[in-house]
Amino acid sequence: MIIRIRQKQIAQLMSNGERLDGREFEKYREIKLEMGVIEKAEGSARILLGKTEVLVGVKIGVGTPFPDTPDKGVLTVNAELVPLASPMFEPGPPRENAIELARVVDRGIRESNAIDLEKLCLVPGKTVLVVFVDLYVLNYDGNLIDASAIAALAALLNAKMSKYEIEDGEVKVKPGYIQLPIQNYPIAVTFAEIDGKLIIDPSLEEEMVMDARLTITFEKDGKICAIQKGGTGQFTREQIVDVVKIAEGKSLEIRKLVVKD
Amino acid sequence: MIIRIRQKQIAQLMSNGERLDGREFEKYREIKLEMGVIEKAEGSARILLGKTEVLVGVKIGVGTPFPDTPDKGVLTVNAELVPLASPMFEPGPPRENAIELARVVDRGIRESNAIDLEKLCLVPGKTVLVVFVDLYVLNYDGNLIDASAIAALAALLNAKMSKYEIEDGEVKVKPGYIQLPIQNYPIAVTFAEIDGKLIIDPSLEEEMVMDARLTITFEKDGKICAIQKGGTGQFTREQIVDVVKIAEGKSLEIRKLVVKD
Amino acid sequence: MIIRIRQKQIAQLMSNGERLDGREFEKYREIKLEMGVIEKAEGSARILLGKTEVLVGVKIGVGTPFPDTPDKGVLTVNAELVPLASPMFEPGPPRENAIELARVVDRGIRESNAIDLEKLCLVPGKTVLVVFVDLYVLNYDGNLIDASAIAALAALLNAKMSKYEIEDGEVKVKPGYIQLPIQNYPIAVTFAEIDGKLIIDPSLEEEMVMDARLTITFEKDGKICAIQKGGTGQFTREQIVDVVKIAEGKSLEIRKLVVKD
Amino acid sequence: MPKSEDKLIDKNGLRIDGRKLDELRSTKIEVGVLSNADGSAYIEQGKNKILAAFYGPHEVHPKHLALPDRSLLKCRYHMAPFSVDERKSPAPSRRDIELSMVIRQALEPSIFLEYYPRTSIDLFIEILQAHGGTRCAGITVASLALADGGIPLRDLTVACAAGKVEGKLVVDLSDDEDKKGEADVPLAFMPNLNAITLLQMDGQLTVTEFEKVVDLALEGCKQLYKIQKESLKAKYVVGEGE
Amino acid sequence: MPKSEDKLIDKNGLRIDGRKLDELRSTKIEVGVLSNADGSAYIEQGKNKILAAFYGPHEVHPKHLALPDRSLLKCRYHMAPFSVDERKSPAPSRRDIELSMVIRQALEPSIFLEYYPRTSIDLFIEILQAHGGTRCAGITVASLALADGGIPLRDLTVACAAGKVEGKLVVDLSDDEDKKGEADVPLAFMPNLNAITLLQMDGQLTVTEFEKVVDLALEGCKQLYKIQKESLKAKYVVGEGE
Amino acid sequence: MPKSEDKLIDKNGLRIDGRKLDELRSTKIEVGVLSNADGSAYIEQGKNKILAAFYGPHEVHPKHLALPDRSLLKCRYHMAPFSVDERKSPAPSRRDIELSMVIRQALEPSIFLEYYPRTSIDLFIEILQAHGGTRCAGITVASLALADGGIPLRDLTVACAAGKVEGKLVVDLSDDEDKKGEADVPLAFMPNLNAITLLQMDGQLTVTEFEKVVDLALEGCKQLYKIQKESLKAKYVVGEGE
Repeated sequence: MIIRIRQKQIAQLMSNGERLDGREFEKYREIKLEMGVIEKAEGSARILLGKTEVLVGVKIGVGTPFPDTPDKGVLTVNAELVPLASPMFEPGPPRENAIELARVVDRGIRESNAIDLEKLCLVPGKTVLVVFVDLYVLNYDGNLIDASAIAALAALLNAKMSKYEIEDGEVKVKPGYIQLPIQNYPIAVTFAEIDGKLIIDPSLEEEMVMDARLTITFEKDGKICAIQKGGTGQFTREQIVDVVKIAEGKSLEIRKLVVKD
Repeated sequence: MIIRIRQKQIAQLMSNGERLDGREFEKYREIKLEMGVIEKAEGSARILLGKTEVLVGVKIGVGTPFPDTPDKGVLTVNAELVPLASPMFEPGPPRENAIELARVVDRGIRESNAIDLEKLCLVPGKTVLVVFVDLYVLNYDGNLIDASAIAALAALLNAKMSKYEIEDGEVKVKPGYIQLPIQNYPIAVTFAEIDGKLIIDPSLEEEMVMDARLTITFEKDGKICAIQKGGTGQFTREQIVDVVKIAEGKSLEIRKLVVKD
Repeated sequence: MIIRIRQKQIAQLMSNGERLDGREFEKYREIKLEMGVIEKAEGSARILLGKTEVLVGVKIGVGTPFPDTPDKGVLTVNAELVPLASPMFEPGPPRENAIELARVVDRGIRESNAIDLEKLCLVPGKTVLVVFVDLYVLNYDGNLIDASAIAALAALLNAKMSKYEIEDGEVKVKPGYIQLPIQNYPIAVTFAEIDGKLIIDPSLEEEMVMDARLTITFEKDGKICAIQKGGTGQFTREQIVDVVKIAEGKSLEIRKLVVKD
Repeated sequence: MPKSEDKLIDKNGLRIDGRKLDELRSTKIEVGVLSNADGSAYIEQGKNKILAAFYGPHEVHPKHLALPDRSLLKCRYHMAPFSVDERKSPAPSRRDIELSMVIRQALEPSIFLEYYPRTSIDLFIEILQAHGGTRCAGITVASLALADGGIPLRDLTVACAAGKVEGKLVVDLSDDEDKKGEADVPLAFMPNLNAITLLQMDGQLTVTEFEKVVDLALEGCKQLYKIQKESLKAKYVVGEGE
Repeated sequence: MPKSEDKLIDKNGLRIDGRKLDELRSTKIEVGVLSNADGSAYIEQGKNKILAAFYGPHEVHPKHLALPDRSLLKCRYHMAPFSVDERKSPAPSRRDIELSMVIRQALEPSIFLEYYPRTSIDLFIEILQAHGGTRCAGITVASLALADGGIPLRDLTVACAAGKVEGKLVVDLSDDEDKKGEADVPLAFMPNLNAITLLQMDGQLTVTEFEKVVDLALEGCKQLYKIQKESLKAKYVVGEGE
Repeated sequence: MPKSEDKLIDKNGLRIDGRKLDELRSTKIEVGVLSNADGSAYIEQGKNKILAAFYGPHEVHPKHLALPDRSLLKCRYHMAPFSVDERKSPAPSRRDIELSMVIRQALEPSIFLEYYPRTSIDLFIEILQAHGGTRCAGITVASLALADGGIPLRDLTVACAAGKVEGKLVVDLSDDEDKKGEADVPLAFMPNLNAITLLQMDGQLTVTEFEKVVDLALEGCKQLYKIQKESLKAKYVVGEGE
């Protein structure tokens, strides 16, 4: 019931072109990004997107490749919605929201070939490097996908890994570190649909009343590399085409915050 | 309460030698059997026993033998009572009914040596073929054991496997397929006891009111190779001896439906 | 409420220097210890500490070492509070009480170097012996830690293991048995604090009303090798110092029951 | 960029299963195939073989999940262990959990859930054989299972993927095309309401390509919608025209 | 067909543990061995060492499992990790779950569950050492635990296996005989009611052999029944005859 | 006995991170760092980085866990997968479960739980980076999170370890000292109440050494207590002295 009332208020505001927190429809909240915050991780980044706070750690280990990609390293993205981040989160194994979050971020990284996985192969079919990207949500105030995707890219760019060599069939660690080979920079841009109108970077209050969500991820050359519609609402073909165009421009702006030339 | 009333009706009918669906006490429902229905599986069969419907798929993979049978392949039978099959089934890991079903079907196949497991050994103690028999119940209308056992035998008879060879200690797949080596044809025959009387192939309504259940599995030479009493009722020695004799004859009839000479 | 009343009764008694079962504050219940009760286990012991009954079995298997101790065998202590032991225990994976019990007993054995783990290494970094110590609680009447620790030490002293050798990189079992190499004898001594007073070896009724628990484990040379405070109460520095001194003497007495010179 | 040497599209512009670029796989649907479920349907789309059925609306367990103003739609996408090349463990994978969620969200807008407050509708989609596009075929057949069971719907929901394979835009990708192709866009649609209720994408497409792919997928949906309606007619309108 | 070179039966017709074909293993039973449980008993049958105990009748958790007309019997067959040659993981195996079920079904007919509606009786069987025939010995000792706790019984339930080893029909198979023999038929029985409440079979037997094996098992049950009753007498009738 | 060739204490009596034997690691605390939680705090103690926050007092789920006379304190000690050298699986280990319990027991005596019967307080301690002594630092920061959220406390709880490294008694062991040293004694304390609420020990110490180690840990606690109070002041007493 409370949600219904809130929905009306927000829709009312939006019909006047306004949002609860005073933002324009196509404006992100302030993004604060800090890299290298966890020294024990090979790479790390902490993002504040408004009050949404996500910490991403990258760990690199030795493992076996998937049978169908014997000459490539392995990428594993995992999300934890730890319960201190929100009264809505509960301890325990990841549920569908955490799984969706991890998989959408994974898709952006994977489909844009952001990591040059072929460089992570040590012995084809036997031994490769495994890149664990752990999304750790510390405060939930809406739009976890964009915040996590940005922080994940930043953590990957921040990641240094040991030099590995194979000697007599055994993995040896050599002195020194090299950069994790990153060759693309996927950026996710998320919209919420409320009462037929589309706003970017929804806050938690906006997410609570939204009908549907649409995330478009762009790679550095302006191609779309992942899309995810969420929520139980619907879009028209025209809405989608519009959203894609706005998202394309936004992705350029955000990429500049993460990737310094 | 409703079950009590139903039990009285069914017992009443049975005292007149009748069953709810008009069958004689020792008569199976119609059996429809279709083989090779899942092209991706090495073997498959779908059975309709009245309205009870079970799909069985056989998959063959490479694995390690059990330590106490280093020169034999491995047989694994698994049953899933998927929730679309009945309002009584719930999602999640198999419970005792599914486990019993799998283990009774497994016992018939295993104790009759239906699969020549020694032919599935590639490197003794190291590498053998693993035969997965998955019982997939699609509609539950009673007597899952017999339906599953028949379909499992049919799926095994239907199964073709790749030719494997060991080269330099590695498993290689050769072109072509061969029949899975089947050397016996176990058939399970199940009775329900209601109000002291024994009926074959109980329907769901009969199972709901039965006191006990007895399944006897016969191998091709007429030997018993597995027995399972179910339910919280009881049998006398004489009832068991009688049931075994009837079941022996029935197993011959049913085996003809599955194994064509 | 009932616990409150019981607590008053017990505190009342204790203010007169008495306990429910008539024991002195620093007196253990009768200890009955039987070794070699499970012939299938490499070592075993059954203890009765008053009515508390614990069966400990030691199994020895072949496994891989931990990466940071490549030349040492592995010790694994596990506790099961099986539900026949108490109406408070439930089936299922170990909960925090069982985990604490196992870890406190483990710590005493591990920190005193009771097992000469270096003698359990077969191939450094690859193959070692694994010692499983399973604490199996059969009747719970208080002070599971001391009872389990005593029985675990007795079971280790009772343990005989096969002679293993490495031939061509494979583990071979030779004829004959040797003693598991035990080089220290940790003894745990537990106190309960009730209403500011400290009593040794609390019974279940005393545990139900105690404020806090303190376990000190001594190794054979009189050094402390493990401590665990339990319960939601508190201790002063002085109480702890006092308890440690009493426990030291008690550990000598109890050690004589287990280790025969 | 194609990930394999095998040609997925031949010099005549035909795909490995002989289809034209804008041609759907052969699709057969049967409605009302299971006797226990409250509604059920079965689809074969190419080599995909999928069964959908539901129970409900009925009481919710556990009760505290019940919604005061509408029915709770639950959905489980589940693959039989023998449905894929390598035997699949019966435990739900992370992919299974995500697909269960997006399928539920694709179907929810079509259902008058508000007619049945405090109840649940439990929908099960069983993939008996998988060969690419199972989430779309699962939505298509699940919508018919709901219709079969008399659940009031705003429209049927129909789903179809389109994508890019060896530089060509194609509709209704099969397993090989999905795995080796450049992009895959599954989409669910309610034709009468002009509403897209599922949209995902894997791979890489320019914005222009993406728009064309969406149109291909929508066209596929419209064709499948006809087959959906015929399958209902075949069950419910014996011996007469629409 | 024997599965090993080792002879399980020697030329004098004696079994590896020295028993005759129709001879039970040495069996000791003690009733009322645990102080917390509402009833308990302990059996050593050959090298099997098994403890059974129960709590109840008491309130059911969770409540919705309660039965309006009788007590709910729960049963857990559980093996200690050190009870077998290779350490057993404490998590219940599929075998454990099946045995828990058939043991429960074997005992239920003996209990006047209708005396205690809306309650549960929670029975636990702990296999401390296993050496063949633990499900039967578990039933035999569990029935005594129930009797020890004053649960009203129609009759004691007693269980014994018989089978075929190296061509001979034998009673009460030990571990080696079970593993290497040709057939094993565990059976539970209520002697005064002439009721068989557990019957399973592994292996191969002709119909004629099977009938003889059932009779051997029944005969074994009758002998164990005497030991059961003596164990109750030893606990409850101190210093006088029956 | 030292377990490694590396010297943990140099000839000048300084530890590998340059500290004196009785010197704490550099410690920074910030109170009130998360906007959603009802109270929160963050600590950096050496390389440890730990966040604590709680929700409550609120209704208990499931209800039957509620206590009639006080609030139920729940506590979860949890390590981020990237907090340690080898990636840690997110599933709770046995160590995590034990630490969650002893931390809860260390904090309970400080809280007026009796003010909030039938409710629960859910406390979460997230180890973002671990470098020795996380349980102590976790207690220190969790107590501040409770204070930040206005939970009435008898005293702040503060925790610090002391132990023995290469024959010397030292305070506040870092990761290397903990792993390679001879003994580690974590201790929690309420200074104003003179109450020790957590005490554990690993390693080997004579009784005399143990007493000295306890005193070192208590001294460490007293120093950290000052930092705790200053961190509260920094949040709540802007621009004035105590």
